Amino acid sequence: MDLSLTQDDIKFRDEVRAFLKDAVPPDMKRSQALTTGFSSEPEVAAGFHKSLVKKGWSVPSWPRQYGGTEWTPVQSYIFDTECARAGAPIYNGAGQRMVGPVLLKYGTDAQKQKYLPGIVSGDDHWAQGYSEPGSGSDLASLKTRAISDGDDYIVNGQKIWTTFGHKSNRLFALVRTSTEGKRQEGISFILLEMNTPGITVRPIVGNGGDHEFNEVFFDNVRVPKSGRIGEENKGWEVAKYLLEFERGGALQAGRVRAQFTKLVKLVQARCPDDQAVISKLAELGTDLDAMEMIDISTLSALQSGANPGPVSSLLKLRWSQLRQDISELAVDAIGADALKFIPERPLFESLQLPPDEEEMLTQTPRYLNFRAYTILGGTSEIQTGILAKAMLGL
Amino acid sequence: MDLSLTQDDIKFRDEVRAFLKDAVPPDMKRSQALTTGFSSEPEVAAGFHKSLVKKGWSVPSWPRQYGGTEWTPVQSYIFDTECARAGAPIYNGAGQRMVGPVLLKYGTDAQKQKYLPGIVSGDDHWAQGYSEPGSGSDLASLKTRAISDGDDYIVNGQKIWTTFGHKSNRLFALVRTSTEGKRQEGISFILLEMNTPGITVRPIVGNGGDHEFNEVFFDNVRVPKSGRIGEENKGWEVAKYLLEFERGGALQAGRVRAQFTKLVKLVQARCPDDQAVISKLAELGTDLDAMEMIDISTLSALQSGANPGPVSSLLKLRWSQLRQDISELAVDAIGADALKFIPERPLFESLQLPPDEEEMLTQTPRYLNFRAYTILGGTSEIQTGILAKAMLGL
Amino acid sequence: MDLQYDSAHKILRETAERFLSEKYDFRTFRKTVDSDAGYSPDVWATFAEMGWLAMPFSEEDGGLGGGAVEVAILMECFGKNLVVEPYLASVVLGGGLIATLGTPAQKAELLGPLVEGKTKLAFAHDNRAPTKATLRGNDYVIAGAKAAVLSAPMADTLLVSATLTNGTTGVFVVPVTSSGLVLRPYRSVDGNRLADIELTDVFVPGPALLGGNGDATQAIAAVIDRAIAAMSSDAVGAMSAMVTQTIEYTKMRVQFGQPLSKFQLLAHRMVDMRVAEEEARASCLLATLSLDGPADRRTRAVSGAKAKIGRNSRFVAQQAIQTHGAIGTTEELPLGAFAKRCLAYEIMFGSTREHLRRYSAVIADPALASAGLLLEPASA
Amino acid sequence: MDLQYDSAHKILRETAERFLSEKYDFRTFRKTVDSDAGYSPDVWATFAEMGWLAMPFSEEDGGLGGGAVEVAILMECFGKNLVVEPYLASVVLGGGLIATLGTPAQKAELLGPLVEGKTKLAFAHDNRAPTKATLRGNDYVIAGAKAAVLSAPMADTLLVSATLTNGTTGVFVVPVTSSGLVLRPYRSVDGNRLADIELTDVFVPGPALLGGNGDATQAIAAVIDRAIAAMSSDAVGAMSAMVTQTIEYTKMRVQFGQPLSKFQLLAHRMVDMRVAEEEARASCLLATLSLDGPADRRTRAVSGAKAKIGRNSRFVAQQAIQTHGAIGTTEELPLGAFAKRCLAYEIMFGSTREHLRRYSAVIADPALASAGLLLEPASA
Repeated sequence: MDLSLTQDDIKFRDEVRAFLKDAVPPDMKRSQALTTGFSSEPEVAAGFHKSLVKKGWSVPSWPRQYGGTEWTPVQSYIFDTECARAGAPIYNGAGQRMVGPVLLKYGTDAQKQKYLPGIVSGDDHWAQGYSEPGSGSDLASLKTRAISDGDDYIVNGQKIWTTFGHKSNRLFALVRTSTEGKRQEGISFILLEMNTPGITVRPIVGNGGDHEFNEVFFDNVRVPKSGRIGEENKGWEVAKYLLEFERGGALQAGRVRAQFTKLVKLVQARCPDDQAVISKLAELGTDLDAMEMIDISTLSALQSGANPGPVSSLLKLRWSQLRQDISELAVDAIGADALKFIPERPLFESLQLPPDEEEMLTQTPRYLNFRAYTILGGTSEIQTGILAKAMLGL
Repeated sequence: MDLSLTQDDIKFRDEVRAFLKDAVPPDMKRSQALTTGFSSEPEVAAGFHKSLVKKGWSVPSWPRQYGGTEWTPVQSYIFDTECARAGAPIYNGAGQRMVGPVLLKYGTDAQKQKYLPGIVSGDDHWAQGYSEPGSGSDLASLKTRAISDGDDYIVNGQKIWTTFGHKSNRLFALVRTSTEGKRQEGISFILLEMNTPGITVRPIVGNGGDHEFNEVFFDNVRVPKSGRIGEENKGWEVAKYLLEFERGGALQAGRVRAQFTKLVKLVQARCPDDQAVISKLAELGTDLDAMEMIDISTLSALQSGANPGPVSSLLKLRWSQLRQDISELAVDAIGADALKFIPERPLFESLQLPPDEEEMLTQTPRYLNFRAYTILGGTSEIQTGILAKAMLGL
Repeated sequence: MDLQYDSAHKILRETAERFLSEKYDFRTFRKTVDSDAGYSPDVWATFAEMGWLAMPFSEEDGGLGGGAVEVAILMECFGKNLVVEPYLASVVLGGGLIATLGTPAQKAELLGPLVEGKTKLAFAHDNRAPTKATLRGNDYVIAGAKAAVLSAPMADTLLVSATLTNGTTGVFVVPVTSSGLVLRPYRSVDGNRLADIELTDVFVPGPALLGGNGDATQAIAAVIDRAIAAMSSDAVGAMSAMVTQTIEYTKMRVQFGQPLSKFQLLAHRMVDMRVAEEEARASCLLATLSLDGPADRRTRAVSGAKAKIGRNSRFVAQQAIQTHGAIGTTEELPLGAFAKRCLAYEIMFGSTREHLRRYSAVIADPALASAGLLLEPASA
Repeated sequence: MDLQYDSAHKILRETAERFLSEKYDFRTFRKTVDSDAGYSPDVWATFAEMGWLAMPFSEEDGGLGGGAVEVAILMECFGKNLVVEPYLASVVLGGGLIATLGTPAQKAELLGPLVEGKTKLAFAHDNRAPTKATLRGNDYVIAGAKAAVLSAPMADTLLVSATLTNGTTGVFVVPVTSSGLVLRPYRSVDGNRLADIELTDVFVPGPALLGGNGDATQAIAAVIDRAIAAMSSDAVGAMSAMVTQTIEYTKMRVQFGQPLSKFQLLAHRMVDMRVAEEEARASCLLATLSLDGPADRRTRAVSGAKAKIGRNSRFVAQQAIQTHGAIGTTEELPLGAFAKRCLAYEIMFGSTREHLRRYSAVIADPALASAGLLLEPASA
């Protein structure tokens, strides 16, 4: 047993580093560093996506025939970690990480041909229509109705938490096509164009001042049945498959470590003698090390073809908590500077200050927004409930 | 609104202090300081009780005609606080605080005459027989059976957590006299002599090494019905009345502050530069101040005849937590000295060391034993459940 | 010892709660925060009419003779209703300094218009750069810089602390329109307005120095402690609102076929929140009742309250958000504004950590650590 | 990168678990703890037969050539089964020092009997008073005092660290029967035996100094880190037992008509406990795999593990007790012994706070803080 990368892994890492050096120029890095929400502004991410496309790395997790790279799990991990270290934009993964894998598994050939290329190229921006105001953790209670009308569905209802719904041209959604039987058995998975008549988008501003989420209203929206993925009323299976990607998805240690490293520097610059902060910082470091070891153990299991077990909920619990804890300690570390609040967004446009002053102004919004980490993508309570069954047999 | 005592209160306090100066001689104080369990050894407490009897203060909460003092709530609070400051023994209150009030409310004249004087004088030592191995938080599920046989009951079964059962001559117990109807409706409250044939006592040693608790087994134990308090099958009402005294009982800030003060001195002596400990100590100080203010608010309400509301569960939650937290920080403060463990009890007999070294040896046993504070007398989970109903209306 | 609110207290609380719940809803808060002024002149005028601006001043100074308890009652209501009017800066800090330090003439001149709602004050104290006042003829010349002056953007008059040539500290009455005075206003995370201030040779007449030439350091410390106690009541009000709104939300929100409030985990969490609120309230009352007592007791009570309420309010805010789920992380509900108000509370006038250190320093005296909270009679 | 246990590892674990669950139950533990010897000679002899005492030594030294992973597997089993045999003191610390520092002759002389179970070692390192060794003729004279020497009461031979006249540190082989050596044995909270030791002009021959005259400081630090890693595995074993026993208890214990495990609050708490255990296990594995790596990485991993496992094991112990209710606070169940074992873990070889400080010091280097846990290939 050992923690050493192979020479090939090192070669790959160096290739990624070389790529990122060009693909993440200083102003893009600044934009990303001044992003206080979860994803980068699409216009910032688009530039990065272009470089990925050029390099052939825009959909690495997909099979090679559809533009993927077929990296080993370790290579994917190295790529994610290096992106985080380099401060690369975090592009909304609804295309590559959510609807893409669903299309690859459940889509018809026609659907694959129609939708996959736009994801690879970055021309299409996808948004997710899962949650509804009354259906959060209890997703299967969703009510948005799709009534069959010849070759189309007529959709009425409402979705919420639609990330960048206001900057997307496509939407995948769960809709109710039947009210009979078990709640899970009347749900279908459909694809929509955001410019279809009857769709309206209302912004929801986060408590940190960022607009990423939206409500999407459907008023007699006509959607061709050709955009349905999988069979009618069998959307729940598709939805669960997608949630595996959303929930378990990425191993996050790289991103968390990048956030932690910034905090280490912040503490050294701002309160190097405050033992309470230093001590909490060290605790978070040990939390992170433990979490990264679980990441790497998972990776090792994947690499050797073993089953990593019900670890994705455990990792979600831990990384969401850690990202919050780090953002919280950052606010504590900067003291009175945490009071000042700039409501305008994006900050990389509204600010023109020395870099360290600009950084101060991101801490409070980030702390406030990051409260959502333990809620979105399956709340900590839901993850804990899953683990009670899977890990404890309760 | 103000926090000032009256001149009369100050006079009373000074009287208490003068009394305690004589009633708690140095070796008694040492014995108490080296007590790592919850109550003092009966032989230590007995000496203190004698002084109380002489002063007429052995059952202060009772009506004057039975030997009580009819102190105001503030006077009772002052008395308790001063006892804690003086390091007076904590005598097992099963007589004065539990069975006494029950007798006063539900006892016949004959029962009062028979049992009350022994409590006042301290000649009788009472133990409590409520919990059973299968009935902890869910007390009403108790199974110890009392079958009517003429003027007697024949009792079979088992009780647990009987504090100083091995040093008591009397026991009050809840027994099942009927298995029909609701579980609560077949319970009776009876008094037993511990030397009745068929009673055996098995010690239970706490994780800190102290023997205070016992299991008590009943094998065809014959108990006269004249020792039943209240009607047959109506013991649950009596039990609940008693639990009010056990659970809500005393305002604890005085005792907790005495414990806290020792910790302040310990930290100053042992790790005056350890910011992590100092900072936690200060947090505990603020916790204690808040709790003491709730105590005093409750006192103020009682004093003015107002209803203090469902505060006893809240106070139990907080003081039990605080006593644990203080004992925990004490272990942290003494570092490697917390490792050494003397299994012999009582420590005041087995130790002959300089006072500060003796004190070190109490910290770990106390930390270990004090885990029971959030369990005994109604677990924190039960108290929280009570508050969910009473305070939140859930 | 008496901790029972009397009927005058109860009437004050009911009046304030009724007025604010009718006139100061969440929409009013948001409109006011987003307005240029950052406060509502109409509401402020009503505060004057209600007598609230006169509350803490003695009757001879034109006030109502209320004490810390009355201010606490108002502040708790302000916290509960997200009031962003500059009461703390203008009445508690500004007015408090004048009432403490001012000569009869200064009190008459400055407190009258304050109480009538005609002028608003702000206290510029924390130095960004050393601030000095030098006597030049009959005038003082003040130079320096101040940080994060609460409600300065809507104040007419600043009270500026400065070091005099003899090394003592004085407080000067400085109109915001003074030449050489530059304000850089900005928003606080909770929607209040602050300003950083630069003073470049600002001339004020000799009588602008509050009181005589005595050192104002102790008076300033006492008034700041008074402000911290008042602000603590505000935070308790905000906590109370968050707890209540969370309970109500969980009773109404159904998931998996039952209201969230039926989930044991959430019920117990909400008890913990309510208990944290009750602790904060108790801690705050201790601070309020200790303002006129011995200095070490005052420090223990005020810094203790700031540290304890800082910690508990953070806990309550985070749990309230988590229990609400996604909607709790947005600006859609008042919850987010309460959470930000508590965050601002934690940061202003010394962080939780700083006050914990101040508390540590006073309880290092075992006599104080062992002393309970009940006091000897004042005459004893 | 490979974190998969291979089949030899799995066999070792299964063998150890089978043997201990058959031969070392709770009653054995209590009997052993209460015995005069404080360990079981029979069990120790079996450990020798199983090859466990030979595990970490190279084949040329008469060992099995196992590494830190093999020791970790054994220690986790020991923790899970409350083994109080002196493996850590004798094999990991004592044997480890000899294997690291000893000359071939010393290794041959000392490791053979150790591996065969004929002698037991203890490492006397923490000074109660400065401990010095002075060359007098061909002998060293050692004087000083040592604190809390683990398993010294059952050791035949002590390894005593002392400052040489040139200021460097050496480790001396000192038979417990040496004249001038006084042991004051006592019990640790977890039932282990310790001794404070006084050395009054203890004479040992020149070859009793392990190795040559090189400074042993680095080697001692490395061996102590190795012991901390091993002890961390023990703690993880104890945590694992507590979590499992709590889950089993709540499935069996019925209150208010249903098993405790059905109460959402307790189910979620037990998930938190299991997660804390998994974190501890991960942290421990990091320490185990970092023992032969670069020094700053080793420090980060070992002190990080000590701090993290100290914190998590306390959480698990406290929650396990609370969830068991009153019976959990007694000596009736193994639970109490596990909780005390974890408490002893926290205290020995530097407290959680001390290791947190050591961890802080190394991550103050941003290069290390930002470095992930995966390493460059050894040859790179």
